[in-house]
Amino acid sequence: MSVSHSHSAEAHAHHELSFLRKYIFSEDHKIIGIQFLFSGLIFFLIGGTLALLVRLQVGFPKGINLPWFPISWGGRMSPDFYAMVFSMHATIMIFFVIIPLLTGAFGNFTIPLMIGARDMAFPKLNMMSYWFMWPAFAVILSSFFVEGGAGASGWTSYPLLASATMPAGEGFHSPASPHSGIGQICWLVALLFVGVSSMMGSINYMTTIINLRAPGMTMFRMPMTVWAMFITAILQSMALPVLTVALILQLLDKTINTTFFLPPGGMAFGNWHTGPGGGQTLLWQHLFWFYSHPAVYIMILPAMGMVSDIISTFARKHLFGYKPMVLAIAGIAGLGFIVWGHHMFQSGMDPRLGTGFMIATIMIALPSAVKTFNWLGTIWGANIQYTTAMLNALAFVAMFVIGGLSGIFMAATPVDVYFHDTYFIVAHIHYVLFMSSIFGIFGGIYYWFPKMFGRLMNEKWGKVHFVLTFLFSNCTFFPMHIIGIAGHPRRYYDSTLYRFLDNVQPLNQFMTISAFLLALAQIIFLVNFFWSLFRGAKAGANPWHSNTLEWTAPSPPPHGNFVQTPIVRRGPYEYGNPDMEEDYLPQAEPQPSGIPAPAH
Amino acid sequence: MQQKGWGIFFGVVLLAAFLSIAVGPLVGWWLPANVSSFGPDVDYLYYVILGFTTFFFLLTEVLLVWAMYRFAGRPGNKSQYVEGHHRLEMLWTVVPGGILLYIAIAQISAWERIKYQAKMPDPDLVMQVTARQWDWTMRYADTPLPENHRRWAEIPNFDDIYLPDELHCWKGANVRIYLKTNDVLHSLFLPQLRLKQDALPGKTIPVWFNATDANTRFNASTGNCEWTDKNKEWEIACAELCGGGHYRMRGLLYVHETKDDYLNWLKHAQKAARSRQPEKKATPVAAKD
Amino acid sequence: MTETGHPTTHDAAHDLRVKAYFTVFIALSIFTLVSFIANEAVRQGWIDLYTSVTIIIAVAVIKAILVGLIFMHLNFDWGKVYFIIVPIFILGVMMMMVLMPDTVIAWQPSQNPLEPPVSTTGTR
Amino acid sequence: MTQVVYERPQEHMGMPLPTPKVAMWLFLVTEIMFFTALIGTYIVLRHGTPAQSPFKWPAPHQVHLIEWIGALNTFVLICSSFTVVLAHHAAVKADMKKATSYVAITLALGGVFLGIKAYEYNSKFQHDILPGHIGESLPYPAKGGGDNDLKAIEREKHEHATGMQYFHRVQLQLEAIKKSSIDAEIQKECNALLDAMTATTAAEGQAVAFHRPPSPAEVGERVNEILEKAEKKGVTLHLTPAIPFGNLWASCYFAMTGFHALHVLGGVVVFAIILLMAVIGRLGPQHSTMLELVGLYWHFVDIVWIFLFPLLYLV
Ligand code: HEA
Ligand code: HEA
Ligand code: CUA
Ligand SMILES: [Cu+2]
Repeated sequence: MSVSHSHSAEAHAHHELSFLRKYIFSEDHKIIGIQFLFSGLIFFLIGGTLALLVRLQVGFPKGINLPWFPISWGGRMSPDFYAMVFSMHATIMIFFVIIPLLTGAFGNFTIPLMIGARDMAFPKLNMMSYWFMWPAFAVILSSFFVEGGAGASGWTSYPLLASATMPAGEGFHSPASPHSGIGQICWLVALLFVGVSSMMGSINYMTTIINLRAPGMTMFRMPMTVWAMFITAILQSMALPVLTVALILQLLDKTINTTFFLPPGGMAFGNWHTGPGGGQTLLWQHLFWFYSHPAVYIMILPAMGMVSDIISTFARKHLFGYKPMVLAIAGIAGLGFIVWGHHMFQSGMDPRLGTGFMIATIMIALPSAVKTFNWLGTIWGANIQYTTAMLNALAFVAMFVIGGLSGIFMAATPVDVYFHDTYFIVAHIHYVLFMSSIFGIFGGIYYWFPKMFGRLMNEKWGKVHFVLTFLFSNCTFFPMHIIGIAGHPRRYYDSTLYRFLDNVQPLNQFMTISAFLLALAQIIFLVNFFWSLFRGAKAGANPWHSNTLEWTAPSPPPHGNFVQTPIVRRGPYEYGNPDMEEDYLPQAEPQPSGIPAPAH
Repeated sequence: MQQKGWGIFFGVVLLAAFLSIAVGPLVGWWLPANVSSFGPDVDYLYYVILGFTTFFFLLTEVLLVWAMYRFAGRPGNKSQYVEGHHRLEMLWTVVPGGILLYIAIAQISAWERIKYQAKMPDPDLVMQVTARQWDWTMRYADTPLPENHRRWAEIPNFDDIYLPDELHCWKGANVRIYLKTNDVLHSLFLPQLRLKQDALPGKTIPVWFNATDANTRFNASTGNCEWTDKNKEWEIACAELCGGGHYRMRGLLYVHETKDDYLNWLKHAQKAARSRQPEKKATPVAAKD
Repeated sequence: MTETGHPTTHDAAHDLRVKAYFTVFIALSIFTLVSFIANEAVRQGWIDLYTSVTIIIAVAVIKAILVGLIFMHLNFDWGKVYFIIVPIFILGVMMMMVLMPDTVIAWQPSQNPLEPPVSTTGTR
Repeated sequence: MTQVVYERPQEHMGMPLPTPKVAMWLFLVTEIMFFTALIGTYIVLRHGTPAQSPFKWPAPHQVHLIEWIGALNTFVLICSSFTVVLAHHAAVKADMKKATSYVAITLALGGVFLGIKAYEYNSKFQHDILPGHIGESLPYPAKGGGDNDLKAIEREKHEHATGMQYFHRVQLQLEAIKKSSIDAEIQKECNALLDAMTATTAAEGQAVAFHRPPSPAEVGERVNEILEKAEKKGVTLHLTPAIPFGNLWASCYFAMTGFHALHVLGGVVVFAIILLMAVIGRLGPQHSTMLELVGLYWHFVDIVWIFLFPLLYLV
């Protein structure tokens, strides 16, 4: 305890905190992370249930009537309701599940532990960033019950569908879509709160990583998870303000009659005119995608980082090409800022811009390729231990390749002319978001659960869950490529109107059935999660024989994390050193005598 | 050995996925027939990308599955101790980099051909398509190619013909559409023509196509256009969310065999339109070629 | 590794700094006047619009740089924070540049009610 | 290969900057992006409008924007930037009294800025130059013949309702003016306009046969004339002018200056808190970093204004 270092000062002796301060309004990054985790999982259920409604409608647009199925159901939801359901499905999944889980839960939990800090740089700010989610939770949930229902303009909320409303004073009944009145305002407000929350989080993460690393933890000794979180935070801090502006402008358009996104002369809906205009409809798309394309990398980079750590740990092998991996993340982030136009190839944007955006977009596959091959390099010649966490991480790699490769089709402008807004894109979305990010999240949960709660999750049921999820998610989403190739447009309430889609309708039914089985499989996860929370086998400090710093702290770590500030002596991936008996060498372990330190 | 089973499991699922797309063309789960002059470009590029992606799909997934099988852990075993490999790193940066660059550059000319306004061919037939919630309104001039068509797109003539959801043209004609919308965003999607373009409020966007196959014949006795082939009922869809009726903005594409057939239909349509508006004194129409 | 803390405290250096602050303040005031005059000059027809716009924008940039360098201590801290500032400027400038052509030279506006009724341009 | 092993760890791993300062700069990054997006929006919208008069972006005088007031405000902010940097300087020298007084001056200057802003806003409200109010895309009566007639008809159809919104707004305002008492001549003109307008709504049964109702465009023209006259006489009239792109202008103006003013307000609140700390004697030299951070923020707000002023008032 004689470290002369200022940050290790254990001067603040912690007196007992009340339950409220300890678990609810906690400033402890671990508790906040866990709060984010629970919120995210709850919203995953809500978003997933909405997805099932989507599938129900798309698979059986005329009601269910199957010879082999006991229940027949003639009910139909209304097209407007359908639009609301998929819009809220995507909004919830992206802004209330993936982002809180990846950056909120794992970012909070892992960053200070992995760099050997006692806590975040600004614990109060950290707490606020969680509590700023709550107005968002409340608003987005209550928006289902407001007049007209929740927003229904897709998660992209393009004007004018989203922003056309009656002039102020005449109520918010939009002639464009019944849900783009108050529901849309709720959507905007909720996203504003999420944005502010993420912004606070990202500033906190960056500061923590820049300034609070434990002694010896140089930038290039940080685990990939921390690198990924760091670069994600940079992305967020640079991209989010733009979304904030866009949201505010749309909010102003809808409430005080500004005309940022309304075209000149206003627009005519039947007999009814919007007010004056003069703005640019495309401007919203530019501002939105300027955020939302980097956002899709915000939604995958942390998962990539986590997966790198998990794979290296369970392959019992040094991560292949650590520096290239870091550079690849940085490259993805950098390129990610100049490709937003690929969502707008067919939007009426100047086609010459399309050419530029296309080249940038296709080149972004390069850093992704580096990552993919390095993961393969990591398991090559490894000694793989198939824990559930590892399986999920490997599934991430396998599925990310599929999702990424389908991105190339859409990045190619002429091919995107055909594929834009078809189910091919829905397939892409779910391969990169559900089957990459969510598998990464599952992997992370299985991996850090013992550190979070001091108990292990049940491996057997974990594997059952994994097998079923892997199987049924492929059954659910892979055929989307096929119906996309056949031209099935997305956001379609009923595709049976179209002759050219006749022969893919059976696939739609197949996907719906798989989606329900997929949902059932998630119940296993839930049960396992809560059962293990209370009944799981007790985990020691380092159940996986992992190298990174968090495993030197007790499980679960106390407030302040480390009994003694760790001193970092090497990189995080010293597995399988042939000179040693053990196949791992934690970052903070003193150099064993007789083992030569790596070169330099 | 149970550990090895995981590699096999991954392999089976991935193989099934691969096969499902491979059998797609055999059972009709594939691109719809292509009848556009630039369609072959699009399809060709699609196949180029499909080729490269299939290759990389197989490469990465086979390596993954094989590694999962081969390097499944055994107690007491140890992994190889390598931190990286500079040459390999270069290899898998440069090779995909080159391929990607090729893919990117290969796209440019087709994209220019399809969308660049300066490269659009001079039209033989001009019409204006206006989207609204939730149908398409096609406006035809009394002649396929009105003088100063750019201006005609802005200023309608009295004797223009308005038709909901029916797009007529003839085989081989360079069709120029001036796309507009009255309300929200819509997107004109013609799957068989490999054409898609959003309609922007406040803007007029030119799009063009040239159909290489016909599907309809005008029957003067009934006054209807009849499909020449039951399987060639080509449809127009809307591909940009535009509210509750987005899914039912269905239109039909009528490609006439010859220009004369088209003109016959046009004359008929004109007459029908005029008889629908008796209050308007028929302006003399000369269907000049 | 030097320890952190606020800028080094030498009295002489300080007075120099106050002088610098004051100079910058005067410069900023003068620049404001310059841009105001440049604007007025167009109205009087002394210089054309583009010259004045150039002057005004240039003056604004110079002012911002002065404030950043001297008031925000970037001349001291630049080496420590440039990695935060440089990317954001690249990004910001790039964003505006990419946005510009799209909305400015995109498709001709249709029946733009705001264009003068008599102007009818022929085919493109 | 990539792992560097130090047996003796380094002391401090982070940047040679205090943590709060790093955080402040990162916060400023988000702020820079925020205003970049706003200014970018403005530039794009503005350049997306036609360049020929009379349908170009409104000139400052059309929207009652007075350049020298903006310049004055710029000067006020520059002064406050100067004082805040002096406050920090004094705090570093541990001269808390001086620091406090500089903070007080800064606070006052911030207040002046907001006051001037409020005065400006007030004049916009008085002239009804508000988003969604101004008559801008008014259907124009056909000039010339032939195709232009057709074009006018099409345009008229397209914007009739928009124009009518403006029409009704003006009608209500004129009725209010009728009830009030202002300069007789102007009142007369207003009444004449109102009469002309209401003749349309009187419609059936009355002898309005030779009374063609003015189109919204004509109403707009006459309103502008009346306003001009009133301006000369120094009469404030609550009438919505017709300005091409006025709504877009008002949208941008209020969004940009509004968010800037909010930032100023935030700074003012912080200065007030600092002052309060000084009053109760809790401000000491240990707060010099804090003062520097507040200064950073304040200078940033100043820089934003340095750009907003020319963009909105001059260029
Ligand atoms: C986590 C989220 C995520 C990720 C990582 C990505 C990654 C990529 N995306 Fe995706 N994308 C989305 C989420 C994501 N996307 C979402 C949500 C949408 C829909 C939004 C909406 O409209 O609702 C979308 C839409 C979308 C579009 C718009 C389509 C349209 O609307 O018309 C495009 C077009 O270019 C695109 C491209 C790409 C590309 C090129 C990548 C690349 O980064 C992928 C790179 C990876 C690989 C290529 C695989 C690994 C590499 C190799 C094995 C090497 C060898 C490969 C080759 C040589 C080809 N995406
Ligand atoms: C992280 C992002 C994410 C995730 C995880 C998912 C998950 C799922 N998505 Fe989603 N989706 C999007 C993001 C995501 N989606 C986006 C961005 C869009 C575009 C929207 C737009 O166009 O604007 C979209 C659109 C979209 C569509 C297209 C709608 C259309 O265009 O018409 C479909 C259709 O099948 C779909 C289905 C599903 C399904 C079946 C799941 C399943 O994987 C969900 C499985 C999970 C669960 C089911 C939760 C577990 C539930 C329980 C344990 C409780 C059990 C409950 C019951 C049995 C009732 N999604
Ligand atoms: Cu029209 Cu979708
Ligand atoms: Cu994208």
